[in-house]
Amino acid sequence: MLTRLLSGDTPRSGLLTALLLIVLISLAFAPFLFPGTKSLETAARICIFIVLVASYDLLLGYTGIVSFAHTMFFGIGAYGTALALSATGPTYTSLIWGTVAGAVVAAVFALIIGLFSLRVKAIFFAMVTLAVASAFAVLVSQMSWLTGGEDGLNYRIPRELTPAFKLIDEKILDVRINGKLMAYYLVFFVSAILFLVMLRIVNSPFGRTLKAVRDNAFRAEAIGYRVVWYRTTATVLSAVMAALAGSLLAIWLRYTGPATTLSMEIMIDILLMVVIGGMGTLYGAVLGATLFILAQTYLQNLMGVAAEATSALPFVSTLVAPERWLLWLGVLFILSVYFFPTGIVGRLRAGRA
Amino acid sequence: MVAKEHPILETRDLTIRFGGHVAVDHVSCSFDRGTLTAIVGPNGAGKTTYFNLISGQLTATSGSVLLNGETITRMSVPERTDRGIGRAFQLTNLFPTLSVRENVRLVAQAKAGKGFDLFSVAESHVELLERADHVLSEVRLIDQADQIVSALPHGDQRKLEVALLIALGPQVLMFDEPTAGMSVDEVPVILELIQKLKADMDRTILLVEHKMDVIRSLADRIIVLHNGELVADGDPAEVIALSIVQEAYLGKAPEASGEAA
Amino acid sequence: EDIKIAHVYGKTGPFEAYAKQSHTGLMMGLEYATDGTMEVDGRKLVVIEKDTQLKPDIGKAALAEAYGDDEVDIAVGPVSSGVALAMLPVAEEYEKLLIVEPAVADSITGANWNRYIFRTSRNSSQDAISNAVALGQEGVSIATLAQDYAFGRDGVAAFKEALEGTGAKLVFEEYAPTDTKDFTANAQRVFDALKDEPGRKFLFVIWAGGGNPISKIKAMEPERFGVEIATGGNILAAMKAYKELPGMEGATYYYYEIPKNPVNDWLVAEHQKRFDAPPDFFTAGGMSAGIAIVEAIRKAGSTDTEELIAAMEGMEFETPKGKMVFRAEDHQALQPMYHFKIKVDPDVEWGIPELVRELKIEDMNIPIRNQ
Amino acid sequence: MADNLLSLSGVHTHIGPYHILQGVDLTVPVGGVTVLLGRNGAGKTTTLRTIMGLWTASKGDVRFEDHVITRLSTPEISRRGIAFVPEDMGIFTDLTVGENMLLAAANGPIDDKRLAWIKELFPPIGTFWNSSAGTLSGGQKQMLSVARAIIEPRRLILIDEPTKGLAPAIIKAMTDALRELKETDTTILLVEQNFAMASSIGDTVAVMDDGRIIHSGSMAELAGDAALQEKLMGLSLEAHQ
Amino acid sequence: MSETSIKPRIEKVPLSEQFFQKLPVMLVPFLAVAGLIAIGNPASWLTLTVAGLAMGMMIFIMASGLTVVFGLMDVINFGHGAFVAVGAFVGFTVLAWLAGWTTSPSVIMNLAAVLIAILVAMAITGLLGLAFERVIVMPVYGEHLKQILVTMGGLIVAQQMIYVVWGPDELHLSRPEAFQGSWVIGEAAIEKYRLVAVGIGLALFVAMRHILKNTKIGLLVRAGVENGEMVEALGYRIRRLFLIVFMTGSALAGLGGVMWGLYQETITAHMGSEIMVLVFIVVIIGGLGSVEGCFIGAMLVGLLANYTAFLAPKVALISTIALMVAILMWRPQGLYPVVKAK
Ligand SMILES: Nc1ncnc2c1ncn2[C@@H]1O[C@H](COP(=O)(O)OP(=O)(O)OP(=O)(O)O)[C@@H](O)[C@H]1O
Ligand SMILES: Nc1ncnc2c1ncn2[C@@H]1O[C@H](COP(=O)(O)OP(=O)(O)OP(=O)(O)O)[C@@H](O)[C@H]1O
Ligand SMILES: [Mg+2]
Ligand SMILES: [Mg+2]
Repeated sequence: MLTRLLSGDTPRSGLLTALLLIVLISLAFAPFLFPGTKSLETAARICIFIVLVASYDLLLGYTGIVSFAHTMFFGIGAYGTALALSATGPTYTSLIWGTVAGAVVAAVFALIIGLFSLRVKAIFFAMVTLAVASAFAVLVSQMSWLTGGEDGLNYRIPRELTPAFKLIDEKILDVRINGKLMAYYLVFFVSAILFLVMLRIVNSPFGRTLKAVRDNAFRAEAIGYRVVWYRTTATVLSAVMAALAGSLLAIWLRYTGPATTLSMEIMIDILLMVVIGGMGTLYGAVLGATLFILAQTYLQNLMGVAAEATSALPFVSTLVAPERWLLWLGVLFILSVYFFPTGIVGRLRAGRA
Repeated sequence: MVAKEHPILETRDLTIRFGGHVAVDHVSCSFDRGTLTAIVGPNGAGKTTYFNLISGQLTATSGSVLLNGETITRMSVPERTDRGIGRAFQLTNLFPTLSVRENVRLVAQAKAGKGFDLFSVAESHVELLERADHVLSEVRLIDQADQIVSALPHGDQRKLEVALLIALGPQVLMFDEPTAGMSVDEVPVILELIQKLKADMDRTILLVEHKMDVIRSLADRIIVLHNGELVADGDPAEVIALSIVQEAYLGKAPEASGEAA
Repeated sequence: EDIKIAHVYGKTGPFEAYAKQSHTGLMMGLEYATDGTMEVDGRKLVVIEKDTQLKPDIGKAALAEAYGDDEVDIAVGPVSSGVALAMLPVAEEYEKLLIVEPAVADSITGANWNRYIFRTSRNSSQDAISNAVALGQEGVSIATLAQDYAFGRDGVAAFKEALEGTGAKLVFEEYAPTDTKDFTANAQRVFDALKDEPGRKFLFVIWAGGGNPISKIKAMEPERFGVEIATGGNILAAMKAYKELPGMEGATYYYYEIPKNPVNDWLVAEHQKRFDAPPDFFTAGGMSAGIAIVEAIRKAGSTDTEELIAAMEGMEFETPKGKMVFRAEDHQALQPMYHFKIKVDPDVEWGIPELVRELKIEDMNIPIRNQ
Repeated sequence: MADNLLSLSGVHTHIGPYHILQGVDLTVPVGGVTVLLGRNGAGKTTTLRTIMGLWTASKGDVRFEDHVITRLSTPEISRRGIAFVPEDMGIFTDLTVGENMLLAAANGPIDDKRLAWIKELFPPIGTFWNSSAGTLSGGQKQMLSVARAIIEPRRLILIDEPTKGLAPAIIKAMTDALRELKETDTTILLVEQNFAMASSIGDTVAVMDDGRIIHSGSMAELAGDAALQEKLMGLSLEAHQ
Repeated sequence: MSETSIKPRIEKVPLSEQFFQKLPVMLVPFLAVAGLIAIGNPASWLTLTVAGLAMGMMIFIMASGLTVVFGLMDVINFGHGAFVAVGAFVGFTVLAWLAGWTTSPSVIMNLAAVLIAILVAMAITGLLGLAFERVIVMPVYGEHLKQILVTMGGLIVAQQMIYVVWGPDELHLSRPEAFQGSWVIGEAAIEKYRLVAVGIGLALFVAMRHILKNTKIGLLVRAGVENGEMVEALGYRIRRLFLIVFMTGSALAGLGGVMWGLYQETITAHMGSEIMVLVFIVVIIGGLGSVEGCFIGAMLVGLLANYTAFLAPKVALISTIALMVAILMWRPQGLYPVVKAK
């Protein structure tokens, strides 16, 4: 049963299984295990990014396509939901049609871009998507009458998903059972389902073919696979998944703007999460996203402590000042690529042998 | 049946030009079902290019390729594969990070047309796995089935090339120097496989080889390419005896002929 | 019990410099207003800092964390308007006050406003209107150049509105993408539009952040067509570029030598003493916010949100810019602005905005946009 | 021994965790052709790469002209006058044939006389001088690889299976070329599967198996001794299965 | 000697095809003429054209280092933008020291100051390139994805170090006296500084072309990327060569940084990464590794941006990307690919 749920793709390493279980349990019971707004924010972010990163891995790890336009799809999904909610009010109908519309638009865009990849080489494709994504971001910021421009959109979501809605009056385990909690579990369960769907896709005959295309597209053609269609389908699937993740973010944040969805920075974060976790395995997305977001959220706090401890040393203390957390994130970038060349999952699985 | 009237494969005035260089020059030739034709010729004569034109890696400048009487000249590689053309490559060309079994399974999957099956688990298609294992035992690679291809010795990789072709089960099989770079003791294994293919199935085989003893033992017919042109075609013994083959290919004639262009 | 204040602002990211000023100002404002005790009514003031990283989602989470986990009484911030807009609903949700400083977007106290929002910084309209008042005279022709996004377009719209009735004529609006590197084409279009106009001709530039076009347009010698460049004030570092523009006119929000009042005197002296540099734009803003908080708590006599709102609506308080008033309708702090003209002094690193005229609160008709 | 240009004594080479060469002793006399035989995976290529410094021996010494070169870097080894024709041909496919040749002449401009000789040996070199080397046929690439190694006079040439994929006529041409080189005071260490070719040009021979030299001696002796051939080949066949 | 003759049939390549090969060179004049027709007013056209060409030159200077490193060494260096920024900061620091020279009315003194600033900036960014290559890039040769990540990491670290060294404020510096203002010809204004940029850009172009055409360096680097072992076996020290090329690329970024900084007059730690997308586009339009292509691409981008910004400002935003897409549809490898894209 469990293996069927995982599409037969078990973690294949004791430590990995343990880590994944810890992540799963922590996320499933996050509101109760780690009470507080910040930790709930972090947990929701992790859920959403697991889906986003996994959808990117579908493209990068399984199909071997480097694209910088993934945040564009993420953004399209988020804006779809956001626009529907702000235009037609906080109803479930608008939430759903906004989400669907976002996914459809993302699919159409992905189809066009995917077909373009027919013409150019991988590295050019990467650069083209980079340019397209940056143009898209500018476009969004210019069409402020629709998108709110740089300022983004603030909107309401159905009342049952907001803190104002109290499900029951008493607290359970000292936690308020309110709409926020509902919203979190919506994010959690949808993310879990999307993840399982992707796990199924990568273990399907289609997913296997993607790996073959990645390994040797030339030969894949010669045994009868129409490579372009596989690549394009993978691009579209991955875009739709990213768009759905975007919709989740839009619902969770009740805000959508370029900085939360379209920025190059997020794109790089996604890349790093995939690589840290391990490309070509969706479990890598889980670990990569979890670790990275934890680091991103708590590194600054940590550095605050370090800065105080070293305040006597003039140069060192400026280097570890919380303002310089990006510096250390950059260092982390470099180090993680060195130390996890095959990602955490690769390392754990190799360690098993 | 209409198909019976046609040779299984035919090329008519097949030509390809790279810049100004005519690599295959108006080659017209047809191949019958159940035959093994050896293609010989000096290095750079256009043998691999001819294969590429038939299987679709290259598209002809002019001329046409017909399979069972149907023109396939402008078709893409997968389309031709679907219609029954399969080939092995001169330089080994596999899926290096996948296992041996997965390599063959992918071919079986392609043949079964299941590539776009998105929501079933690949491992649940038992028939594909069985097919893969069957082919692997045929080529005596079943013991290495779980190895990753890139870790496989050279000879076994060549065998796997052949295995992929068998799993694909095309009407036309093309081998490009299957024994190149293989030590003396490995050669017979491959030859035996090709022999078996020829005997077991009613297939058409095209074979590029430089080793004359191999050709003698396998071929029903030899065609000779030279500077992209088809210069000889016929019974092995006769063709080998031709002076152009002796001179330009085997280098047997005493006097030197001409210098570089 | 301590009074907890959260300063939620973009400590890291491209606006790091603004952020530093803002924080220094806030702390100095609290210090000034409490005479250095950092206590109000016997309760200690504790300031918690949170970084938005200039990202709206993180800003939102940080504010929620401040209200929810740290249980602060009042929050101040942020630098960027986009982040501010995302933060507004959080204040409403937690029913706690947010004093916006120094984000400028009109919609913060306009369309997206809620009753928990106050703002000490000026808004875009105040900027635009003060400039319109400074430049607008009978017989003047003006073209605008602004960034092609909401901030630029709103700014021009407000400027245009304010220009009506001054007798000046807005002849051309040019918009350039925010990441424009080469302004030759834009300048050429502006020159083509202005060159045949009679009278004094201004090109008014509204540009926020980097990539400022002024010096590039100046290099094309607009004098040829009798075109003068005008723009608002800026932080000191950016006003170094004004050294090339002696005589340029415009209206600014703050320059440390302009306001004459005890608060500013203290700020300039203390800042010079502590940091060996004069206070800047956002230092003044931060200080205003600090003073506003202390005054409000004193006036309300508690940190209860409703009491604070009641106390602050219409509240007048002294800042480095003189008297400010929280307008009851939209909680925007009305404040004076300064019409300046650039003077160049070789010993000063930047172009010095010399006061031409103080634009008093009553000189400017700032529209209320939250209805 | 002064008349040995190259000698390996007790060379061990590891690739990652694998112990590939397990004590190779090999001598290459000055001025002749030494042929290295052995089944697939015996370690022939690894031996050549170890000499060239592309793998580093973990134990034992490689001597060249009485200098120990075991730990020198590849460029340094090359500059001592050793050329290398790798198993995979090592063609620069992005470059033209001419550019490939130009790079091979590391010590100055190409000597026209020598180039003319090479073009005569391998006509495609001339014909396709300005074509991208990646588009050459398999055999043409092999010719280019050998041509690069002989564009400048060298003391020693290491050649790894130069005849694979070559038409019989070209194999003959190649054999002749190697013979001619031998005349010009160039020593050759040749790895070959084609025993007919190897025996026609080799002076001395060494047979490898499992990372060791299992036989060495003169080529004439091996060529003439069917029993010995049988023994060596049989051994390798057995070892293979 | 040989007993075989291989005389492949070589036919003449049709003239139309040959013309097609040469076509890209014609694009720039073609675009300029099209611009003149569309704009109509010659004075406006001249102003825009010179400005566009100069902009193109500055982009070319910044892109040249990238195309060498990216095209020849197959290293995608996202850190290039950081070198541009560092170059600008170093250059500004030097110019600030030489304030006496830059404010002097003597053209010679002005030039000397700028030259010194450029040299110091190039030296520093070159050294930075050395560290970058050794520490960050070397372990990931041949792995694009990891290159993107580590160089992106390097970019962040370098930008943050600019904050540590120069503080978070943007830096402002006026151009030396001699380079301020414009020459006015009729109604057209030609900025002096832009002409300087054109001069430096042209000189760089000629020098690079010369080096790459007349020495083995370009060939060696390309060969080394494909098969480093073989290049070593031919006797070349490829590691050292890579290092030198990388340092040169970084130094060129430093040069670009000073030029760009003097154009912008206000510099920030992010200035380099902001312009990187444009620089990448130029490199791609030109074809990997091609100095000529990069040069033509940069001029096309510069001109087109100015023309469209004048004629139809709304379109300006996407004009560059449209140009790139159009060129890639026409020539999937860029105008003059030296290196095949993988
Ligand atoms: N893509 C290409 N571009 C340009 N020329 C090519 C291309 N492919 C092949 N050629 C040329 O066509 C000719 C024929 O090459 P081909 O590979 O068909 O020879 P071959 O007969 O298979 O030789 P070999 O026995 O050496 O493998 C060669 O001269 C080669 O340079
Ligand atoms: N890079 C490598 N990593 C791991 N093992 C290797 C590597 N290269 C070679 N080997 C192993 O070393 C052994 C010797 O290989 P080598 O290539 O030297 O054989 P060879 O005698 O040249 O064979 P062939 O005739 O097939 O070329 C083989 O078992 C091979 O699998
Ligand atoms: Mg061939
Ligand atoms: Mg070998």
